[in-house]
Amino acid sequence: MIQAWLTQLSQVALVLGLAPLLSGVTRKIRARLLRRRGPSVVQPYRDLLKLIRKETVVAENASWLFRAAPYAIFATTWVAATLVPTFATGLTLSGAADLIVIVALLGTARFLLALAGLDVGTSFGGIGSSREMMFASLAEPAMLMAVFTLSLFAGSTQLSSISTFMLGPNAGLSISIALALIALVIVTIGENARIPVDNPATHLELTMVHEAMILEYSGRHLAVIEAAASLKLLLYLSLIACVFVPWGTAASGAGALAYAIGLGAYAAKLAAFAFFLVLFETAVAKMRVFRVPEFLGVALMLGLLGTILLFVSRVPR
Amino acid sequence: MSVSVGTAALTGLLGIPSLGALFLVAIPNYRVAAPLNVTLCALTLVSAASLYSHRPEPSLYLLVDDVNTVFLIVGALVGFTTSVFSAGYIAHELQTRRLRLRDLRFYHAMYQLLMFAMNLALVSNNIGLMWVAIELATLTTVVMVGIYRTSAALEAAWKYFILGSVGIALALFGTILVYLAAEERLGQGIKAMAWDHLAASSAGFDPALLNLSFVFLLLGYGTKVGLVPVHAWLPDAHAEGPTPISAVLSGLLLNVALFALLRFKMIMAGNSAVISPGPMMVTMGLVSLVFAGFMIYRRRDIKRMFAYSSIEHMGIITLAFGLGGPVANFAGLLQMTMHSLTKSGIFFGVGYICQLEGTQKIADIRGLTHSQPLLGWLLVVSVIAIAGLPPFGIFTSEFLLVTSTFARAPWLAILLVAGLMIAFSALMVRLHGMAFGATDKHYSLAAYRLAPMALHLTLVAIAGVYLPAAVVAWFRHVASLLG
Amino acid sequence: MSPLDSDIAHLLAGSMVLVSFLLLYQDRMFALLNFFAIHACVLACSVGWQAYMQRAPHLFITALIALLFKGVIIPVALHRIVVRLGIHRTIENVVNIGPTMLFGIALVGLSIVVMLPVTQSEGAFVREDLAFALSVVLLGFLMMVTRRNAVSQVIGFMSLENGLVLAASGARGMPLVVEISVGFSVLIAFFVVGIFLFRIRERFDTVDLQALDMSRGE
Amino acid sequence: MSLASPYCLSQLAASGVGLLFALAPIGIFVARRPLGSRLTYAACMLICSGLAGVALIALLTPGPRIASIEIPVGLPLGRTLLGFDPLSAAFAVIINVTSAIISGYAIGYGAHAREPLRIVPFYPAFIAGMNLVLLAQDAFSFLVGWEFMSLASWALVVSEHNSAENRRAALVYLIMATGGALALLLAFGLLAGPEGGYAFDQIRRAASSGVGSIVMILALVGAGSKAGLVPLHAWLPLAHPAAPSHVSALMSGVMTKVAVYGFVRLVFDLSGPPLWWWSIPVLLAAGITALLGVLYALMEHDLKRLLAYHTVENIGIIFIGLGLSLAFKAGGLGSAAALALVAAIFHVFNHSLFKSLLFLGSGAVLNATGERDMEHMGGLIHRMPVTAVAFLAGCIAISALPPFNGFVSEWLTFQAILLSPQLPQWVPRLLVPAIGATLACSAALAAACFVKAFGMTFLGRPRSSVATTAHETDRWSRAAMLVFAALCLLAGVLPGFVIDSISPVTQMVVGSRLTPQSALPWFRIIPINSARSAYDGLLLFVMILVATAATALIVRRFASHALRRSPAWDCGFRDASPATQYTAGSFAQPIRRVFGSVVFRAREHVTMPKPGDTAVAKLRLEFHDTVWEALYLPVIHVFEATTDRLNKLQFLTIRNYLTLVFSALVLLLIIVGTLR
Repeated sequence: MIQAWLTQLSQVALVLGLAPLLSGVTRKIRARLLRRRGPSVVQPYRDLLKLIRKETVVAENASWLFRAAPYAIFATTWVAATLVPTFATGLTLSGAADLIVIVALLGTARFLLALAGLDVGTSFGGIGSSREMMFASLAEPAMLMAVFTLSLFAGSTQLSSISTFMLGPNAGLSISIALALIALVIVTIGENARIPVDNPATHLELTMVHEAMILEYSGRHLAVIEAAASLKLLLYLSLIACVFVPWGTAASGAGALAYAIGLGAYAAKLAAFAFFLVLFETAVAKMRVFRVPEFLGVALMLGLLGTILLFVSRVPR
Repeated sequence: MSVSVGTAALTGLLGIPSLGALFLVAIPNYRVAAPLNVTLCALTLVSAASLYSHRPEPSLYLLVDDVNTVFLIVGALVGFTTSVFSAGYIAHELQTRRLRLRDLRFYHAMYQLLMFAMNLALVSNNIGLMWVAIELATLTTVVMVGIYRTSAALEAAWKYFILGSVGIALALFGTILVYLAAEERLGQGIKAMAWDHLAASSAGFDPALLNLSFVFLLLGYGTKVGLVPVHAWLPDAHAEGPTPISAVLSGLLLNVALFALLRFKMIMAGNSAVISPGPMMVTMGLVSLVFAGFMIYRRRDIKRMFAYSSIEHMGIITLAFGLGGPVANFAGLLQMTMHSLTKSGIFFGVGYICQLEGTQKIADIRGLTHSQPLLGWLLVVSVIAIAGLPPFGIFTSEFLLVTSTFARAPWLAILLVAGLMIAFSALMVRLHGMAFGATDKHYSLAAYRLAPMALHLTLVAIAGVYLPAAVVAWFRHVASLLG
Repeated sequence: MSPLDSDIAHLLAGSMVLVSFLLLYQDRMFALLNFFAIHACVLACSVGWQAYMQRAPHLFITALIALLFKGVIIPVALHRIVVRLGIHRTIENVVNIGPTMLFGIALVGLSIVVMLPVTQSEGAFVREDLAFALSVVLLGFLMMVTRRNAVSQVIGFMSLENGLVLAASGARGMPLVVEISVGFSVLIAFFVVGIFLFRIRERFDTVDLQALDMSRGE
Repeated sequence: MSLASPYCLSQLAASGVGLLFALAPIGIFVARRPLGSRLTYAACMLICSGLAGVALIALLTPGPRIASIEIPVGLPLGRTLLGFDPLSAAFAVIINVTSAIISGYAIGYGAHAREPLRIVPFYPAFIAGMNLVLLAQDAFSFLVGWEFMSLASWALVVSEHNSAENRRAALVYLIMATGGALALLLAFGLLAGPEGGYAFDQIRRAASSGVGSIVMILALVGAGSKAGLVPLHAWLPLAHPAAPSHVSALMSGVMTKVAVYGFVRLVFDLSGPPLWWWSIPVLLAAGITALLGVLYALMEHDLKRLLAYHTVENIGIIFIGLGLSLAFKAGGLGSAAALALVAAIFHVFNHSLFKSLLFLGSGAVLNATGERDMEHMGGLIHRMPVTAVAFLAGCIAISALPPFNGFVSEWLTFQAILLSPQLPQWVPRLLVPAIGATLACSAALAAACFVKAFGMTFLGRPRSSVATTAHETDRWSRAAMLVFAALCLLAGVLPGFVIDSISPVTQMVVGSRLTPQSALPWFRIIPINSARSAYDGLLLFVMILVATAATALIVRRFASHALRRSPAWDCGFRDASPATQYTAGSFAQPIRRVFGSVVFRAREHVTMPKPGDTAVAKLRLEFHDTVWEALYLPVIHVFEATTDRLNKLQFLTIRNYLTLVFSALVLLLIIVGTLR
């Protein structure tokens, strides 16, 4: 019992600790691919600390919502990230929520973020919120359709169950799963403000989305929001890892060795995904805003196609 | 005892209005004449009501049975309340000089004469006598419609007169044919025109003659009922005459003509070889309903609009009776009673509206619920009642009619519902314009003058919620008689 | 009754149909009035014959009314009205004479067809008589429909009503025939007086009903 | 006889409804004084609370269910039966709880009415009508209640009759409501059969699925039009906003639920065992409704109309659940049917809570600013803090975001959708995932829509002078909104109790129920089995709270406490006027570009003056209500054309009329001659 809770707590801490590192790693890889030296991989930690120590400037007409939102966004994202199996499945709290809940929790965070973007009443905040919600209106269903495919495939919406099923003998190769994977990847790119959709590194560009929303934030609020953003990226990569490459993940209560293996495997998967993600990012160019819906629409269509193909190809259980 | 009371009541029913007419024609002062008119109507109502429990012996000329008592009591009631309304109404007409004192003398006499004619038509056992009575009723209303002597009123009266005369002629031909059919069986003479004998022995009549007769009777009396396509006199007569007469026309005269039709339908029902009159009545009823619905929508004159609504309802009632069977007949009877009360109530309201606003044009009437709230809301509620929404009696009857029709003839029910829908929408479009909207006018109208309208509405509402068991039993019995 | 009796009744009824046809194509006012007088006289004869045949003296009253009122008074009154209104030249026909006549013949055919199934227990008498009466009614109606002028419409209506009286008198032993014929006379009087009143009050320049219709209420 | 006996409960409920009816005429006399109207609303609140209590007892008491009482009024040829069975009791709880709170709001809000006489008497009548529909155990009283509900709400819609727009709304509403009621009338006619068995138990006994199919279609039309299913929704976005806000809340939050009840009653309960294809029209209509409803809402800048369109969307979600349940029931999958039905009724409950809350909030805003147009609002969070909090809770709940209640019912619906591979027929099996996709889309769009609604109304800077001078609403209103917000959260974190309360309904209607949920650890809900799916709202809520608290504590512990207020930075564009903010229109623009160009044929026409020209640049938006134009306008045109043509018959000459009579005569003679 206590051990289970400890494992759970370690997961809670792990995602929190690892998230900035993941950002650091992606930036580093990106820099290298662009033949720059790039900052150290721990630079995000330094940034966060720096921001936290800075004076916070809040717009005069900002309401309580503006100040409370970062914490709520961070907390929801954190909870969602905690619920995704990383190195082990079947953790204590994982029964509290399934994949749909995780998608919805991210939705809550996005909702609050969009509101925060509107709170000060600037044109940039509005642009960001408006476009974010437009992207989400396609990305979220796309993700849900991918979730549907997986759930129907595995007969469950619980991530642990899906992961276990994927490891098991019943999971074969299926075109639906491939479609779901592609859809999920596209959603990951779209939702985390990665390159063809958004550029996390720019300001003052009319096409920016995420950065526009948090333009008014500074100091500790900004730190919390940045942390939440990196947690979100971690969450998505963990999700893909847990479902599509479940190998090495420890079963619940499997013992310290298994956990250690799981941890190692998890780290390796993350690193690999980060590499591929950045590779893709460096290879493509930023899209115009109104091309993005088409991009995300593809994900939605693929997700739906995956689900329907599943209905056609599989005997219902 | 009961029989002699019944005879007295019957005598009163016919004697009071006929003698009253003679008196009234002699009284020049309308301040005396109007109350007298009310009193006479009240006495007639008492006579009619006492017929409910006391029936006189049937004779070859007169007959009081369960069927016509319904019509008699409803008619006498509406006649009474209308006379109350009329007393207030004509005073205003006199003030505005639309009518002169001499006209009023004539008007009151004619009013009583009309009551007499209608009562006579209802209690007559002789189909010839009935015909004469209905002709008399037509003629009296013709002159009443023309009483304003405006060109429009004269035109309406003229139209009514010509179409009515043709209708009367057709009905007479039908009556002669019925006599001919009966004469072989019942022998020559008065017996072959007595309705109770006809109904009892119609099984042996020549079906071909009966068929032919019903065509003429349907068109002839149908003209009086206002069935499409022989309805043309009705809207104009309602619109151009004095409003009390519109109320009496809609609430009474149409019923009387329908009653005549029903009497003949009952004769037909006794003979199995005839073409069933049902489909003919159903078709005409349906056509009237749908057509009137469309016409309501285009009306610009408030009284004409409600006249078309009367056509619509007569269509529904004819359809119900044409359909037959205990439920549909019950629904038809209920609808007829409720329509009489509601529509005459509406005309009371319309009368005041036209007097207050000084116009009959719908477009010029707006915001009534603001300018005269009581009158406005009474109108709204009445129109809701006439449109067949609960908690009013017409909803009950339409509920019964539609549900029973759908189980028997689904397509018919769908057409019926479509017709109801059209009429409803049209009425509501016009009602909205009149009852609501911004206006800064305020009218004063003593509340007691709206009492007849409120009374009718209350009765209809009560009937919609709770119909006493005695009435239900009575109506069921009548419905079973109607076949 | 003898076959001759019914043959005469038959002949009279048939001649009423014939006169109805003659009425139908008259296009002059005075001729129309004259033919109507003839129509009424034939009716009077027919009713009188029925009265004699059925031994029903009250029918003589009806015959008398037909003769005096419709055969004399009304035509004379209408004659004066026509003169006063100045419409004694021609009658406007709405439909051409030819089709009207054809239609009239079709109507007579229709009346015979609908009367055919009537049982013949009483002999041909009632049935044929009724068919003729119905024809007269329908032809009168047709006249009302095809004529525009109020005076000719009145005549149409009266010929229609003559058909009714013919039928009523043919129905043996029918009560109230006299009352009915009186009632109709009242109606017709109304009719004529109505036309006259409109003229006198000068509310309408013409008794042409089409013009009268112009003042409708909406 | 105990107080909880079904018979006694039915009597209590019937007398409650009677009291409400009696309150209506009383309202006429007392409405003139503010105290009178307050007391009337208070009485409504009390009676509704009582009714809710009675219904809850009726719902949760095991034992013989239907104990109708017969009352001596009503249909002359039938019997009037009133009483609760689990289905009606469940809906009665929902509508009376909501109505009670709304009445509480009205105690304060109703005092602002300009013409209380046009509102106060109809308000109790409206609630009474809805309750009568639920209590009715026979067709006649059902329809009387139904029409009464329409009529009373129509009167309330037309209460502000001076605006032509409202009059039109009321008219369209009344006509469509009556059309729907006539469809139901036909349905009952078919069910009652030629013998006229109007009582529900008679109908159930005589049920044959031969007529069931037509009844289902008629119910879909009749109840669907009342509920607002596309394309029969046209009246809804007109009428709901036109009424005073507490009435809008009743109409959107409560009345549409009565319509759902009508559908469930007719299709699930009365028309016998379903056929497999019944679910298809329901699901199709529901999917289209969900998607179109939210898209319409997104295009709308009128706050109340936005909410009304959102009701359309939610009705779509509810009907998705109902359609699924129908499909499962027809396929013999009892527990899946129960799950889908639970999802639907749960959503009914949820929607009645948050939609009422949102309408009440919009009422508070309307009262404070006199504006319904969001383009004139902004920054109200500062001046109306309590309203803002409650409204925000409503927004989160309606956007189906955890931990609020809207999410739970949507989650349950998704779970039901995921069971669809078990269906025996191909068509629904392929249709259901597509419906799932529309549901997902509409949920995401709803979130966008409510970001817009809340953001434009409460956040940002005031866009008009009225928004700067707005004031917080009165105590009663605030309390009512907070109660709603609390209930939304409560139903979201403790869904097990709600599900268990719905179980008697599923037991009655689809013959199966979910396993008891409320006894599970941590109040978790596990609709099928724990390996498949589970949701723990309470735990999640606690986790979020703990995580938020932890973050806040950590930041507070380590971070700099320095905080400075300064003008907004906005990338350096200082002191811009509030007009430079994003507006509701600009917020929706991306979504309009993506979806609207197809669905609404939306086009933007930009007139840009040449450089140097000082003329104003203009943006004109072309926008089509496709459903109205494709379905309603043609009907109206045909109607107009027909009346035009027929109207000539009013102006014929007498001779023409005679010709009509003559032709009728000849025609009938020919018929008689040929028929023999």
